[in-house]
Amino acid sequence: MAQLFDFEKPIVELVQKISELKKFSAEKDIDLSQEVSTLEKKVSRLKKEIYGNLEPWQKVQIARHSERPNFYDYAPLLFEDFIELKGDRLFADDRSIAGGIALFHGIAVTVIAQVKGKDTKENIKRNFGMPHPEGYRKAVRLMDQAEKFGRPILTFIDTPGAACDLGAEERGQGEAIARCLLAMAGYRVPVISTVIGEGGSGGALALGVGNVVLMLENSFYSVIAPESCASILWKDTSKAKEAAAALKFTAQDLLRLGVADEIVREPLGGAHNNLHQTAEELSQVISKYLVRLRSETPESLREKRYQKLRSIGVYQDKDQDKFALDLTKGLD
Amino acid sequence: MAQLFDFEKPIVELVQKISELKKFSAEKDIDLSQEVSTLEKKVSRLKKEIYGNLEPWQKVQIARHSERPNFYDYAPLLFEDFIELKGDRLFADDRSIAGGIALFHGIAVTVIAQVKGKDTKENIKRNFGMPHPEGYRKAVRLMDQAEKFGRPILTFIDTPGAACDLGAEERGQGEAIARCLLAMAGYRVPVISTVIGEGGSGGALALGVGNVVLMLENSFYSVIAPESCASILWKDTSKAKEAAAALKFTAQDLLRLGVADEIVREPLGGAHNNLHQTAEELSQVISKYLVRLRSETPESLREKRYQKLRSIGVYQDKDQDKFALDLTKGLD
Amino acid sequence: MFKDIFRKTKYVTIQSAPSQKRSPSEPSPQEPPVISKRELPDGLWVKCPKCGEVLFTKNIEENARVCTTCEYHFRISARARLKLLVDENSFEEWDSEMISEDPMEFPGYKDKLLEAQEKSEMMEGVLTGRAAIEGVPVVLAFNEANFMMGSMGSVVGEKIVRAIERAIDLRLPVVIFSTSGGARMQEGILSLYQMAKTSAALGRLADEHLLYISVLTDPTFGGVTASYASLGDILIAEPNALIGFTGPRVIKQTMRQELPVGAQTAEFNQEHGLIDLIVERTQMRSALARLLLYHQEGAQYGATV
Amino acid sequence: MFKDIFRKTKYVTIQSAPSQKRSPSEPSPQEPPVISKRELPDGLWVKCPKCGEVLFTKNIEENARVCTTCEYHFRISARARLKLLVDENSFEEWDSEMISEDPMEFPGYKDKLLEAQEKSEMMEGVLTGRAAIEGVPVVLAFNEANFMMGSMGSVVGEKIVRAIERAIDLRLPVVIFSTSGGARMQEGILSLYQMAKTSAALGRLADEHLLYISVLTDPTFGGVTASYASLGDILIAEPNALIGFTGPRVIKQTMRQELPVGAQTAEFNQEHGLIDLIVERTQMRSALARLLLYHQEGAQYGATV
Ligand SMILES: [Zn+2]
Ligand SMILES: [Zn+2]
Repeated sequence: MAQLFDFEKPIVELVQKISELKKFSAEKDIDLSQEVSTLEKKVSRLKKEIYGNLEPWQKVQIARHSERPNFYDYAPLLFEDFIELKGDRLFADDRSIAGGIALFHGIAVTVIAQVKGKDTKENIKRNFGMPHPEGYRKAVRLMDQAEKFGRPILTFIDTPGAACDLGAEERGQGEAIARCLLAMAGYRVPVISTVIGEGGSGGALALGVGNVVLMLENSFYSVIAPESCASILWKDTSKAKEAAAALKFTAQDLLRLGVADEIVREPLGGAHNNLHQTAEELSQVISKYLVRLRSETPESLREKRYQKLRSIGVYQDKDQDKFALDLTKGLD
Repeated sequence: MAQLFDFEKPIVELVQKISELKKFSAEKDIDLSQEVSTLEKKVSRLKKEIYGNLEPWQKVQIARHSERPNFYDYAPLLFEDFIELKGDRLFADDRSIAGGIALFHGIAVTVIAQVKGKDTKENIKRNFGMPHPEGYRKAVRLMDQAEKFGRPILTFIDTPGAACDLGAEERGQGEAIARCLLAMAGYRVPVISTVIGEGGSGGALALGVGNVVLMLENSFYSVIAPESCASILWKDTSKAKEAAAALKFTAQDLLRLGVADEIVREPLGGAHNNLHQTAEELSQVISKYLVRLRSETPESLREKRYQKLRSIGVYQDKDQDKFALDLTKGLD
Repeated sequence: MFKDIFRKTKYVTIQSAPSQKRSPSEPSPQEPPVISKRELPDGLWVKCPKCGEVLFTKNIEENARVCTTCEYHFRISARARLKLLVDENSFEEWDSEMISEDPMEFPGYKDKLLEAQEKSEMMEGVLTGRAAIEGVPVVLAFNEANFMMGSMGSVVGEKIVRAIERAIDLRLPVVIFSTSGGARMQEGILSLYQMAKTSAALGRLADEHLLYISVLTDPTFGGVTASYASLGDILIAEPNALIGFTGPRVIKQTMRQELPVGAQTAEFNQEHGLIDLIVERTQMRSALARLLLYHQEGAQYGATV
Repeated sequence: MFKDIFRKTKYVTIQSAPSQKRSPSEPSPQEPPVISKRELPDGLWVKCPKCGEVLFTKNIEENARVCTTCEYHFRISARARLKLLVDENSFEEWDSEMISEDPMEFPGYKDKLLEAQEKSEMMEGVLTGRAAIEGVPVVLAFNEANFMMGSMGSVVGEKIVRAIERAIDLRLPVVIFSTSGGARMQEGILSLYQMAKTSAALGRLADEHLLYISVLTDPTFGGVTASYASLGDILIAEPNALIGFTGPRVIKQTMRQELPVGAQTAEFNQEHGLIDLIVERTQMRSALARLLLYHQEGAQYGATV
């Protein structure tokens, strides 16, 4: 494993110990199998303890892991066929968003996915997974076709946020994201949005208006990057860990808050430890929801998606009865 | 008059003669009123003769006259109010196409117009009236709103052609024009397109898909600029005059060919000789057609516009009966 | 007669040329307004940050908080704007008693809310209701910059959605004046989804062929630019207003990119095709009245509702 | 099982990197094809203009007129393309007897038409009909470069519109292969309006939620780019095809602007977001078959037709 986090060190140290013990046992021809077995059980316990109780900041680290699978890793495992379609027909093809038509469990679907690079070169090509307006406009173009031809839409969210540079401002980043939100809210086809890594702010939300929102176990989905939050709250980006806790953005938080519908299990330690297993989990959970959604009518899909959005928010309304009066008055 | 054409010289010379005669008559105190009167009648005859029998190339010269009124000259005379709305919401505001909401004879309409500059500085700003893709995309954006809110659309055509530079190619000039054509063909509101000066090729046609196509008397509307045509036909751009005759692109030609519905009269010698008179003619003719079109149903407006386009074209079909068979066969 | 028509000609005063470029770094959307609502009434004098002129506070207040010398547009509260805009006694406020909870138990949020209520004299960061502008009935919403920089949490989102839904019931057009730093961090993902919620409601309004005019005022950024503020059939901005997705300071920090002078101004946005109209505050009432009027007819052609 | 699914994975061969830049000035759309249909069968050998390799004509013909060394795509006639694409004996040609008049009495047009008919062995510049591709029924149209550079006059426009209208009647998808210098000058304004006519017909096809795939081949310019060729739900281009609105020579003459190397290639267009897919000729049949198949389902959700 190329990238190792502090919280994983006890596990790695124990695994090393076992390895040394085995070597010693073999060299000296001493039977230590019982000790090894005890230690291996301990490793297993330790893994469950550590990975099962990750703090928000630790999940952020896993979600951002340099070897975390991206959309292109999952695509050949999730789909029987995938034909990538490019471009917004206006300005450019944005490589931080991939889109196209795929065959998923025998069903033709439209797929839209944010894609981070795996190395510096690829990250430059994909702008570190931060889409420009042309990326969101490509997404809307392809999703509009899904609506036209009655194809379900699967989106995969994995971005630190929308691009924040002069070009993005010049070409209307705000407008591009807003149009994505408006468009997704209106579709009469099933829409399933899955956060597979980072879900960074408005740039992530732009693909997040699903009938169903799924989250990989170690993904997060936040109104603001923890570093930026720490910078605003405590004028100290190094307090990102505290901010991560305050923001309540883990998959588990979002399930509790009613924003996420289900958490997709990852292998212990994260998706990068077993791509195939993660892909299979993803495939099964998405398929389950797709079957459910396909049994609904187009109007019901739109209406329920609206009602889901409509219900998000927590507030006190001291004056709930007043509007009935207002409206009557307004209608005269 | 700043710009004088060769074919106008006999008139100007005669007018000068009369002026000299009058001066001479006054200085010498000799009565030459009868001679002056005769000459003035002759001027009048000459004007009708010359301006009434302009060759295609002469009309091109008038249509391109540096003082020919542009859309911004007509706007305050045609409309009680005009609120210009800018931008394609994607990339830029193209100043070679103006658009907005106007009040025309008390009716709210959407207006889209190509605008050439009156001097070099303005021409640079307006790219000599040659729109980029963002201009056509602005037009579609504003016309889509006309459709949404049930407003009639008035377009005014005045362009040497669409912009032909690297930027136009990069941003999809072809796509932008094609979308304009597709959009205009589908609207269920009245669409009246008026050629007020040059109607240059696809860049002009993009705004020309009206239920009614009107042309100012000295405007032209052509598949290709006469200079380019001459260059292809005879490898000699100086033969533009001959090309102009071959292309049959005057208002009178287009009326005969069934593309134009009516010719709007200009003052003798061209619109630049009397802006107010031209505006009043325009106002009356457009209003006449608008009243007619507003009495039709939305579906009929769309259907008739389609049938109008559908009927344009001249060909021989030796095999007209064959399709009935084909179709039957196809349906089994 | 033809001539009579000409006399009626009125044009919107459009400041289309970006003649007065403004440095993107000062003032930025994260900073407090140049002169806050609380400061202005207390001082007798105020210095215009654009032309430098020292002005009578009273005179500016009387001139819609626009500099009497250079037409610099000072920030203005939601209620003051409302007063400039609507017919007398025509405003009926909606949902005035809605207040925020602290669903994330976010550090310091409760105190911030109390502070904001005191500073803005409002219960939350948006004022909604119905009114008439020169006789034309309309549903209105105004962000309040003095309430946590106009940020959008659950209450702001919900109030805007309710206003839009009522506009659909009443078959009225909607005008929203935005001024906001973006989504409200303290309500986490709930704030983020208010962007989707308000956009979805505007989609329903559009399906009903009802007009939505979005007026962007200084400053409009982040999650508000990326939702309801950008979705108007017509987008109007006030002169010199800073409008964008990412604030200039964040762009500088993140991308090490210094924005050119004049970037993110209303004029910059218009040049880049993102704004229909720039309208001075003193002309806003007239411009809106005309646009609303010209949309009253409608629905005669086109897809019938 | 999950594993089984993987084996079926097939990807379209997409040549997305513009690795082989082509000079925009040579060959240009106004020029005759590098090797015309008539030249190729006569010569025993041909030199590839891209890699310089001298090749057996027969081998190229057998390889879909694609260079066996560097995959350079030579131009190909409408009928040869048809043969590569559709299921055997499935093609039914439409309107094959339509021919052009000379409505403008344009100098030399009648001779040009006769010449073109002889050169292309077609009555006019487009071949239309219905067929099946890997069993999926489809309406097809192919421009013919050897007929006056695939230019669009009344017949080309009318035949394409008829094909689209019949597709609507038959509820079939449409695939059009474009190659054209643009609108046909010799029929004046009638040619120009074929752009509007074909676009309008495609609007009706779209209203019916029927798929339209546009395949752009070398060269596609002018009035064809600015009408039906750009209006596909899916735009496919062949590698290295030159595609644009204005030809490079005209841009150079008019604007005194020399286009950069590689401008207006399929790859350039894809980078600028204008093309969905670049598909090699030998993969075209399979790519179209899959796309057509995946659109057969449809209409289960979304606006029902
Ligand atoms: Zn001032
Ligand atoms: Zn070769």
